[in-house]
Amino acid sequence: MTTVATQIKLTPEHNARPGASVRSRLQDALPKIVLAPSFAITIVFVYGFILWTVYLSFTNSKTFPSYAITGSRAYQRLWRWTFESDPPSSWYTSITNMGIFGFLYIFICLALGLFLAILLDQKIRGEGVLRPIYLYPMALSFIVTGVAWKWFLDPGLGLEQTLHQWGWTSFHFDWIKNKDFVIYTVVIAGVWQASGFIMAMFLAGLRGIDGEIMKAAQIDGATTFQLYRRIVIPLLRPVFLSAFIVLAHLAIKSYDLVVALTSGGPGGSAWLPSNFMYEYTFKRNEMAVGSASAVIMLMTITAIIVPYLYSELRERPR
Amino acid sequence: MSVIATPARQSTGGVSARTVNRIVIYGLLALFALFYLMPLFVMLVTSFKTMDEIQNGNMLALPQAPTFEPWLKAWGETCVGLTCAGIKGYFWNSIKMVIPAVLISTLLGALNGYVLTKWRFRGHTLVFGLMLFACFIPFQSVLLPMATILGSLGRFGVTLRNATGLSFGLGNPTVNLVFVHVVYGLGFTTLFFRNYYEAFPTELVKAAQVDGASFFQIFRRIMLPNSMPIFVVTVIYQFTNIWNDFLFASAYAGTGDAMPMTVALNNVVNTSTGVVEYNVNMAAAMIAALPTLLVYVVAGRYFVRGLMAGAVKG
Amino acid sequence: MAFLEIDGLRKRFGSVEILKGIDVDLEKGGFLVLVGPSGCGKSTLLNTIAGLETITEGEIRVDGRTINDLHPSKRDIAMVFQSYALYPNMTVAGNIAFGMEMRGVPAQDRQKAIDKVAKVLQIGHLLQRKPSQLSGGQRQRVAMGRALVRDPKLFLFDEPLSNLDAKLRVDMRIEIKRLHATTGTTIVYVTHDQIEAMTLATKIAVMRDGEVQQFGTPAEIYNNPTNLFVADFMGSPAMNLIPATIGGNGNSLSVVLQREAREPISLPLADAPSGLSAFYSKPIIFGVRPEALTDPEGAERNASNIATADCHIEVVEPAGSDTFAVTNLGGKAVVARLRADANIQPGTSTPLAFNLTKAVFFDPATENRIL
Amino acid sequence: MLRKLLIGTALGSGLAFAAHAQDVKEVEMLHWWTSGGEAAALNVLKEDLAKQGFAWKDVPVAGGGGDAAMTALKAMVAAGNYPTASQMLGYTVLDYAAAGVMGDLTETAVKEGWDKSVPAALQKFSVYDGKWVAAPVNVHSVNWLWINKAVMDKIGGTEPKTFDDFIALLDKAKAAGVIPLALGGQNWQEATMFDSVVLSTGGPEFYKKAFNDLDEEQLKSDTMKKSFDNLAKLVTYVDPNFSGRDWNLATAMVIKGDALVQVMGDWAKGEFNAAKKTPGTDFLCYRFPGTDGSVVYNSDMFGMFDVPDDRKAAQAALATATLSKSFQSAFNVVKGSVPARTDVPDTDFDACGKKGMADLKAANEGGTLFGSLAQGYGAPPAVANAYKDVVSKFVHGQIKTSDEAVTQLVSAIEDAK
Repeated sequence: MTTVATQIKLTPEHNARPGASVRSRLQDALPKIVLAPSFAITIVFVYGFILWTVYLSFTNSKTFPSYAITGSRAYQRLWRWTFESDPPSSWYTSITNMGIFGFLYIFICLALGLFLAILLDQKIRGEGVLRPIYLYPMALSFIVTGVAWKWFLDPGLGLEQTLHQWGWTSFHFDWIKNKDFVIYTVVIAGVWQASGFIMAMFLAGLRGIDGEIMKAAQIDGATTFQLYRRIVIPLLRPVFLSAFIVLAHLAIKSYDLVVALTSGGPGGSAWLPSNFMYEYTFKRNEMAVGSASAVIMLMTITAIIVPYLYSELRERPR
Repeated sequence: MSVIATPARQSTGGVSARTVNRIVIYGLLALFALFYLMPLFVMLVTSFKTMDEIQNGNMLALPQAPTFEPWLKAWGETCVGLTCAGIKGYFWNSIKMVIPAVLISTLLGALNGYVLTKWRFRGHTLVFGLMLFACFIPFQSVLLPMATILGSLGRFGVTLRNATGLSFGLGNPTVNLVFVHVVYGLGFTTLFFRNYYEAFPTELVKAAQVDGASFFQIFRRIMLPNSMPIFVVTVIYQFTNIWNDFLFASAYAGTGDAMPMTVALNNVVNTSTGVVEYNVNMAAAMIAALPTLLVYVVAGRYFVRGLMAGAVKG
Repeated sequence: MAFLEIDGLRKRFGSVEILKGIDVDLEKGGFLVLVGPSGCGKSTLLNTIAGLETITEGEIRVDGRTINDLHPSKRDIAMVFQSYALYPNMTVAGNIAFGMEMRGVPAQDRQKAIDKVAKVLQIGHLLQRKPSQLSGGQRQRVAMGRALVRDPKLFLFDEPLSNLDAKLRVDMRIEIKRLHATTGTTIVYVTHDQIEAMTLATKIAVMRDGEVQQFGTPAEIYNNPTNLFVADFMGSPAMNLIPATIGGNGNSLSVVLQREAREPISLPLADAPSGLSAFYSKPIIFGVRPEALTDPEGAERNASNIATADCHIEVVEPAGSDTFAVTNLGGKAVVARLRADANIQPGTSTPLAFNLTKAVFFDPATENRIL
Repeated sequence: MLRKLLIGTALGSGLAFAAHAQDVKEVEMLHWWTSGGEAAALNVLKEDLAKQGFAWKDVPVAGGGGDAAMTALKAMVAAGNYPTASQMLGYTVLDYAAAGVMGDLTETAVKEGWDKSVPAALQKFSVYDGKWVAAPVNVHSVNWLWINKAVMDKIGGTEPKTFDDFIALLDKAKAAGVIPLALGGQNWQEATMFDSVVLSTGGPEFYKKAFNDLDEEQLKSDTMKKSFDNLAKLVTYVDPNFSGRDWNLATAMVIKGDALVQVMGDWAKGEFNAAKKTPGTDFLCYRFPGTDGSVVYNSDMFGMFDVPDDRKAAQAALATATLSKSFQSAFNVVKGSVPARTDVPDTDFDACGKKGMADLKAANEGGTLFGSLAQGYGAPPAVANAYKDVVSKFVHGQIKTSDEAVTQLVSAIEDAK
């Protein structure tokens, strides 16, 4: 042991030097220094830009940003459009679609993801084959798969026509052509894309549950259904919340989904707020309105996400 | 965890409930597999058909006379803008942009997660909350201000080059894209690593401190080598997102020599006025998606494992 | 001057005070055990000594040098963690050598040091394994090896045995004691297990709620607990703490213990602590350890003050080396420790000897010892 | 911000100029002509320039009929990296010119005599504040019918001269079990067809007042209501799956003989050409009934940006080449459109092309050349898109009556102005 000791004592750190305090102070600040660039980037490129957007929404920016504040006309227009339901204004369509799409997309993805994960967790042979099959849609850009879905859902080209050729002539499925149902086809394609990923999250959650809890519940006489409903699903709560965050973020950013699949739908009936925002900012050269819609989107997200973040981050004090 | 199906009752019937159960389960799984595979199937069969067959035949039918022509054309002949050399050249553009962007954003996410869990300071939850919320910003609304800033950086790069002979990549479209993807990928990478490191034993960090390891030594020698699962998850997530990004790529790197794969693919697939070659489009789409598909298939096994290891914990 | 000195140490998280002015010291080669229930601040105290947590107020000195603001690696300490904190990505040898590597010790010298430690701890055959391939006991040894190889001024142990099974725990306890004896190092050791504390320590600090309740040698702590908490916490089976009143006449006091459906027992006190007279006919807590409450034959011969009383035995627990008998006094179950061969039946009455020399008294209001 | 950008750019370019005194022999070109035929057409220009020693830096961004490209352009301009030129449409050119980011081609224009050869209607968009800022590449005309000749012969139809003729023809097709009208149910296609309907229903004067001058009286007039009613009538001849269909699929229906006619701009001819069909024998091109003598146009322009001085020579060369007669002829033969100058010989053009050129010339001289509202040549994008919204909602039934449609049209246009 003595040999070791001498070597250690030889190291220079033990000699107190005048510069040491500065250096040690630097050491203490190091974690913050490391985090600082990321944080600064976020502040500038996210929150700075949000402020910029808020500012623009109070100007009368058209094709290009203009910086003279002209009041809340953009918001007044959006507010008026919010209540124009017959015929529906594009904004009314966008926000009602967001409600329908957001709810169904998140709900079905969660339900289907959980269902598939439970099925896959039953000691399935070929899980290694099935899992990537469920997962791969997430890997593809919707620029690509949108075309395939569009064909498949088109009554004249896809499923309906195929079934007619096979002899089931009474089959009728023309949602993608119907202004009242087109948003549901967006849900179908969206669910196809994301549910596999959610499945993977749930599968991971299921695999993380202590097997002894399950055994105990079985000994207590729980049926498989009860086992999942009473024991497993409550234990998956954190996964539900993570999946919700992922899905909410995907739902809000679903832009190419609508464009590639429906080109906006009959009479613009498939629009989501992100389409509205893009259309007004870039296509219609009404940047102020586009910015105002972005601000309203962000405010809605804030109202939904912030309470969640607050509760999640508060739960683990140290 | 794995549930043992409720033991079959010792019924007198020949087929046990368990067998019926298994059949139902496998049936459902197969049915959903079909649902997920269907678009891929449509794309695949279409890519092997001739245009005549596509226009006159059934979308779901197998090709009558399979042809590789569309694939060859997509790879080496189809026109992207005025250059008709297929999409093969754009692979490299995407790769040299995606790999640095993924690595940098992942590494920064890991460092952030490390600081936010193991070197906590007053207000760390607020910092994390702000970074996480950043995931939700709609990209369309950052397009223009970001362009303005990238433009200023580019001009600064020119000044720098004139003064020093080096522009440090400022103004280079690939560098710009890497920067943008790092900026808007940080929220998610930080979230993934923070949740993972939250469950990472703090005693290891303490032990390393006592052993005299510095902040970075602990990160490099202790944290990183034990972060493989979450590394896989983050890399897959970032890789697919960045590879598939079109908005930023088209806005900041549309020029021919830096144009990433998605923009090239979009130029092949989306024509304004002109003839649409669906078979070539589908083949091009499949080729463009190969790297992401490969990443999923190769790393897919570790994906669930990685998610398990902490990414999904609240 | 002591080797390790902790003066007026305070630690606050926001408005919460975790450590409320700790004063402890330890001579060179000493073995200080910090013991207390979970949440008492003992691990925090250890961490502040290690430099893993900052302190709000006060001073820590090792060998005369103030180390308050030094980085952990510069305090010349080594630490063994509860979970062992072995780096999962490194081999055993890598784990042991990591600290030296960080200091830039040449590879050959590192190897020598590893070999030496491996020999001491008999883990030579494990050196190339990863921690996941080791058993709990082996991990424990490796963790100690990692600490030993540094040959530090101060060893810190954070509940190192709590993850081991009972048998292994005893073995390792002996191992640690032997190590301490042979190397003569100074050790600070955190545990919630009072047996570890008693067997290992040269000094014990019993902590509760961020305060040191009592600081002293194991014997002092055991025999002269300063308050109810220490009395209750230290010793197994725990000290009997029986609600009682002080009775007696004139100059001789006695302890009166109520019994269910029986006459109270009155034990005359020969040399009662002077403070006790103030509690005449008032309630007190009467503390007597099980070994001081025994069968008259087994009672300590040279004890000056033994009182005997008939007690109704409710339960008998033969434990092999001893037999424990449970009776009810003052509304509480009271354990007596009898010889292994004591002939005693539950449900009968038997005389028990109270060794009042070893008895202690507490003020129920302040919970402090009455002296 | 733009001003700041400009100063920044000027600074940057000044420095660049100091560093490289020599001209940059390169044009950077943003466009969305990415499909085979279009790219081939544009390649002619690239080669013309190559002969003069100018390199071509291609910036193709396809999608949404130029939407993606315009987004990219906006980002490039915001960043201060102007391309040499960008494909642009109508009012967008003027927007950018107003923002002060366009270059000045007047010198070239004077030398080449563009003032005389380019129709005045086009000059409205290529000249800003007396300065040439864009070079028009072609003129598309949207009031065309594209008819499958075999089907036409089968049902014994003849060229419809009035709207009622057209309805009668469609009825014949319906009776014969053919889809009468091939339509892609995307808002721009519907609105493009409605441009023709309005011109046919109200006549040239009405179209101009309503869709170019945005005269509210005309917009809410009974003629406009009648136009909507006519549109509604047309929509009854459409197959049920039309919604969301791409325009080229609708064209394919006519080519294959599944449908009789498509109302579409002359870019549809490119599809017929690609399918190896000849005008006159395989397909017929007629003006939309009741619009003969008028041309509702849109035009692709190359907007020229205010590039650094060392790139101006290349820009001038690009502009000259773009409006050269040889390129105008070669390009437009392939593209299906007609040249943007009226003095190009029509020898290489097919029958439809020849007719288109003659019509353009006549309309230019007769004052019946009108910008298409649907294609962004009638009014700024905000108005044009509001218009497309209303038409599309009317076609798809969100707006139920022509009265309501007119009210909506007026308020939407008012809102967007």
